[in-house]
Amino acid sequence: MTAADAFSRKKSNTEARSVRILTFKIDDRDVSAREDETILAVARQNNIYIPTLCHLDGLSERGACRLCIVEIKGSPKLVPACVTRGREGIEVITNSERIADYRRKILELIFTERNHVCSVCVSNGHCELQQLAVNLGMTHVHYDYLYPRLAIDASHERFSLDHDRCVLCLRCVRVCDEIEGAHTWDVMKRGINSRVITDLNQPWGSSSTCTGCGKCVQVCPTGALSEKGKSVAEMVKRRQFLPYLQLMRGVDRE
Amino acid sequence: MTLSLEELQQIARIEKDRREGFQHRIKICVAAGCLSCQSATLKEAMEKEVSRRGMENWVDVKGVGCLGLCTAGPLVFVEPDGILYQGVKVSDAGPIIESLGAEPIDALHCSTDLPFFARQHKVVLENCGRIDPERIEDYIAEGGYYALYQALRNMTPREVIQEITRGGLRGRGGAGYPTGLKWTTVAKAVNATKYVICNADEGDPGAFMDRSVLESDPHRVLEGMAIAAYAVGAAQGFIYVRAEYPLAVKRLRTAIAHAERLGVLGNGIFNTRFRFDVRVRLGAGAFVCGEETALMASIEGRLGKPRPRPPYPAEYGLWGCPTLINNVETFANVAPIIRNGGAWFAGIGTETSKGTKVFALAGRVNHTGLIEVPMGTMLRDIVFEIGGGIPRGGRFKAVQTGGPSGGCIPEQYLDMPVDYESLAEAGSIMGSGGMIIMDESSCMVDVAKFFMEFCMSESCGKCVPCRVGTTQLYHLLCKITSGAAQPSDLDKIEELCDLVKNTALCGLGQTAPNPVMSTLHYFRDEYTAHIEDKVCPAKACKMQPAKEVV
Amino acid sequence: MTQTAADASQSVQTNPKQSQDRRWRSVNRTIRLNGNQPDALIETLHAVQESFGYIDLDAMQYVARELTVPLSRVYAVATFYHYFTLKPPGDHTCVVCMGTACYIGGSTAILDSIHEGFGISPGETTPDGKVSLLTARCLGSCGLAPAAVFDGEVAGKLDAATVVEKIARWADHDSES
Amino acid sequence: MSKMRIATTWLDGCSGCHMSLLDLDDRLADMAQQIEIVYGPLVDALEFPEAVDVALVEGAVSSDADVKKVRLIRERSKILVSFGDCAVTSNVPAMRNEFRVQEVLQRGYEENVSCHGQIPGVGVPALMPQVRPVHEYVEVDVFLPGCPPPADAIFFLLSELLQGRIPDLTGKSRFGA
Repeated sequence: MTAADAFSRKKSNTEARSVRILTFKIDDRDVSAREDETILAVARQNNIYIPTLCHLDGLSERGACRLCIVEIKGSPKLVPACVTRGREGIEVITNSERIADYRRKILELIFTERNHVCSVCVSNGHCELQQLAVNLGMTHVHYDYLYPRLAIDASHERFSLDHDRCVLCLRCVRVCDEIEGAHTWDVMKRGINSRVITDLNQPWGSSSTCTGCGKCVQVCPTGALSEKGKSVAEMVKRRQFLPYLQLMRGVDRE
Repeated sequence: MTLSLEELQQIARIEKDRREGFQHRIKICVAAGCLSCQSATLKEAMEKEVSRRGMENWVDVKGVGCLGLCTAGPLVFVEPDGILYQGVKVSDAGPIIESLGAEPIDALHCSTDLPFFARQHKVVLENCGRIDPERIEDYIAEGGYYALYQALRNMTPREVIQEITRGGLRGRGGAGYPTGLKWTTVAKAVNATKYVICNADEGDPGAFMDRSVLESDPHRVLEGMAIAAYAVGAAQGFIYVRAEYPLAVKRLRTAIAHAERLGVLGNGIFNTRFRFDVRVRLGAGAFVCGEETALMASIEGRLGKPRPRPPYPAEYGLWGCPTLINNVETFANVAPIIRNGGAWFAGIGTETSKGTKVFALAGRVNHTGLIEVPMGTMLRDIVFEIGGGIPRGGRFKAVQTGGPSGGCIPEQYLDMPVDYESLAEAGSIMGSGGMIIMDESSCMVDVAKFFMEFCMSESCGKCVPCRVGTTQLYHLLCKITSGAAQPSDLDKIEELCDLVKNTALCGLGQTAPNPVMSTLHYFRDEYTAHIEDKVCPAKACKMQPAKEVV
Repeated sequence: MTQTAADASQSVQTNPKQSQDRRWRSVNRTIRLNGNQPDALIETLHAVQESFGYIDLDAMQYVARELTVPLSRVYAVATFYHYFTLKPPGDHTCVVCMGTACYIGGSTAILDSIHEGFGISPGETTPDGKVSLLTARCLGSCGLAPAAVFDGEVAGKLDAATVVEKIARWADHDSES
Repeated sequence: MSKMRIATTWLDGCSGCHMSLLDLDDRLADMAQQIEIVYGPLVDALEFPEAVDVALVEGAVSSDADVKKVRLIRERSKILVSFGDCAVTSNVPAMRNEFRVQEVLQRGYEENVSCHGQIPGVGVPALMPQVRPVHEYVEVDVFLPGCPPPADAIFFLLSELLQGRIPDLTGKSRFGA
């Protein structure tokens, strides 16, 4: 649960249970929203596209990939739509030239960080990162690639982990902690050296806490986590379980 | 047990009488700077000399906190004669004792008329170098804990905040947020449990004022925290201090134990219903934990990674409770403001920046050490008067303020008053108060690279712009300093600076490009010299142009 | 969990909780004082490092169990914070300050000459396990730049030759004894 | 109207992009009225000619010969197209970048051969330390990603160029394809 969620929940518990309805503008369109809804959620309800990567419906927000940044008229600061709530009367701009430019560059940075070789990736054609490049009109990367030397962990009998494709969105960490409750995943070190790990940075197959549920694989946006024995064409991520579990979390919230 | 005003005054009186009982008092600096020049051994030798002569009853030898002029350590101060000795060796202990009451030893004498001492105005450091940091009585004798008594017994929490607001105190940790406003927000938050946190995770390389205050006058910080806790309605405080400062940690723990024993911390302080406990939490070597939300995560035992704000800590902080976070120097200003009044404090400094500021002078300057000057003091005065100018006839080039979030200020700004606004205008920030002076031997690209390496390895790795952006910037700067860069790389640097500044998640990331941007702004020719002519004007970089394929 | 400090892993086998080893007792004291709360993770890791000089996998496992913190979180925290080390240190440690003042005062040259003389870079220990080289962000001894810590003692106004000589004394002295 | 002079070339890549070009089939024949292929693996020309209108560069820059070649192409061409993933991203050839050149050669020419392993040294271009995309060496005017780029995208590219426009390839192709 994000701090923002917890805070608004606490507020609504202590204050009167009435949720205010706000009206504001997104890209010149009038929208109405509950005060506890994020700009991203409202935009999606109104079919306004805001790119995201670390966000996934049903998991807590991190506000970390920065692809969903939007402008609020009159403020020089850009805000991440996934964790920012609407306010009465504001004008949100989701697609200015400035934002499009920043998003493309952020995406380029992600591509330089690891060795994303789409052509030989198990998720080729089903990858959110690959699709983002198309959506954001990123035809090439003008920063130097970093070419880190990374390993593959194929020790698990059903799944494998390829750090070269990992974008550190930490969806795996969150789904494992928040939904499966195993907290097998976490991220070690920091900065550019950050890596997702299982247990005490040991081979996934030897993890004592992994339940083998595979949720991490299904939420992974790229080919970093994949199912073994599946061809590229078959490697479609199935997230049908998330809305259901999200509903349970909603019940929990009431 | 609770303490009454009479008892507090009595402790002060006894301590003062004890001091009066000595004809001579020898104060030896035992803060980290002088300790690394063997001042602990010196203190032992001095004590031995005194007892050998049987003078224990009229000569008092005590270890005190930082005397400021670290470059000349170990420092010894003799009272009541007011003589300061510098560079004192163990073998000097005897002669100094001999000279008591007679002529001072010329060879060791350090004039306190030097601008280094005369130009300072001490508020935060008023007790540093005067009291024994390990004796609470010494602090009380200097009026310690009287402000807490005042606040608890004669003021409402609201009045306390009003006084702070009237003083115009602004956060000394970097951004300069008005302290009164911060306190008001936390005070207004409705919650049974609230916390007060002292941010002592002084991570800026080149800043050591917080360490000095904690090592030299820890009770001042505790008192400030207790007053803050009373003002905002908190009962529990944490001091988050770097594990790299073992001496500060030790003295803080001692101070807390003494304060608890005396009853100025704990239950029913000064016979009121107010209670306040303080715990020390150790940092573990992560600069990003200076950021409020990361710091709280770290106190909770988790990874010190910032989270998006809002909600701000004042509403949703430690364990979800409203939390007040101020830095060491900010808390150190609280007791004097309560004691002397906000109007007194507001009388020091400039229109928008009130009070004094402690700076750590270091780098290519004659007098390195800790200084405290009124806000608005001219930069030139700090560097050339107090700092004594550039050693070996060198030429001033720039002063770096604000650490990895700050910038380099060139010569043309020397006549600028040092306050929050002027520094920001010059492309830097006040930061926590590190001032590194650089002369012609420093390469500005290399300095920018140094800070970028710092930001890169201190990046928590959560958001993409900071995690990858700082790495890319560092690589580009390496290319420049090794002579392998092309002109287009400079465009990439500027573009990345803009990107990271505007899209990173937390303050660390957003300010990481500052050292690059400011050096690029003022010293662009140095960058182009590296790129186009493949030379480092300061001769600091080892240029090895890449082998060209022809 | 192979070649960790032999005595430490031995005491794990005899269950650190009941261990009479004063190092484990100190760790257990920290855990107890904090009521086995998960938020004492960093404090506890500090206690482990202070007792054993480093944090090995067995210790992490024990801490995770005692504080009911997931294993991966313990590893994450132990590697996020640079103060913690997972490798046993050498008999002697030299910490070179890389703060701004020391950097412009020439600490890079000091590191270079240590590398030249002893073949170790920051974070490494000589093959004989005698000397570990570390760097610090800032010792706060900027007035004495460049500074370094030799086995816990800060020394300032250093130059490359002095540092190399000090380290050489460690290396030689111990080989004779 | 004179025909558009097109050159195609193939650096470190698999020729897949050229295959995709051939997949234009009869559209290629239709276009023959307007274009002339003056250089490339598909035609018989020894030296890269002067005054080329459009150069399609397939493959990443991997050896010193590639560097020379791509610079010459840039010099002699009005529009340079990074043609396919290897040229745009360095793609599969760059997978060797995680290793040192010597390691790669040993693996390829000694360890993985059944007999008489030998690293070729004479008469072959020297490998650059890292494989890099084309735009890191020369300015690129159009990027056409894809492994390979689909024939339709190539057709669109050429049609637009024939119309004197720099094409907007958004949505026409993607990395990996």
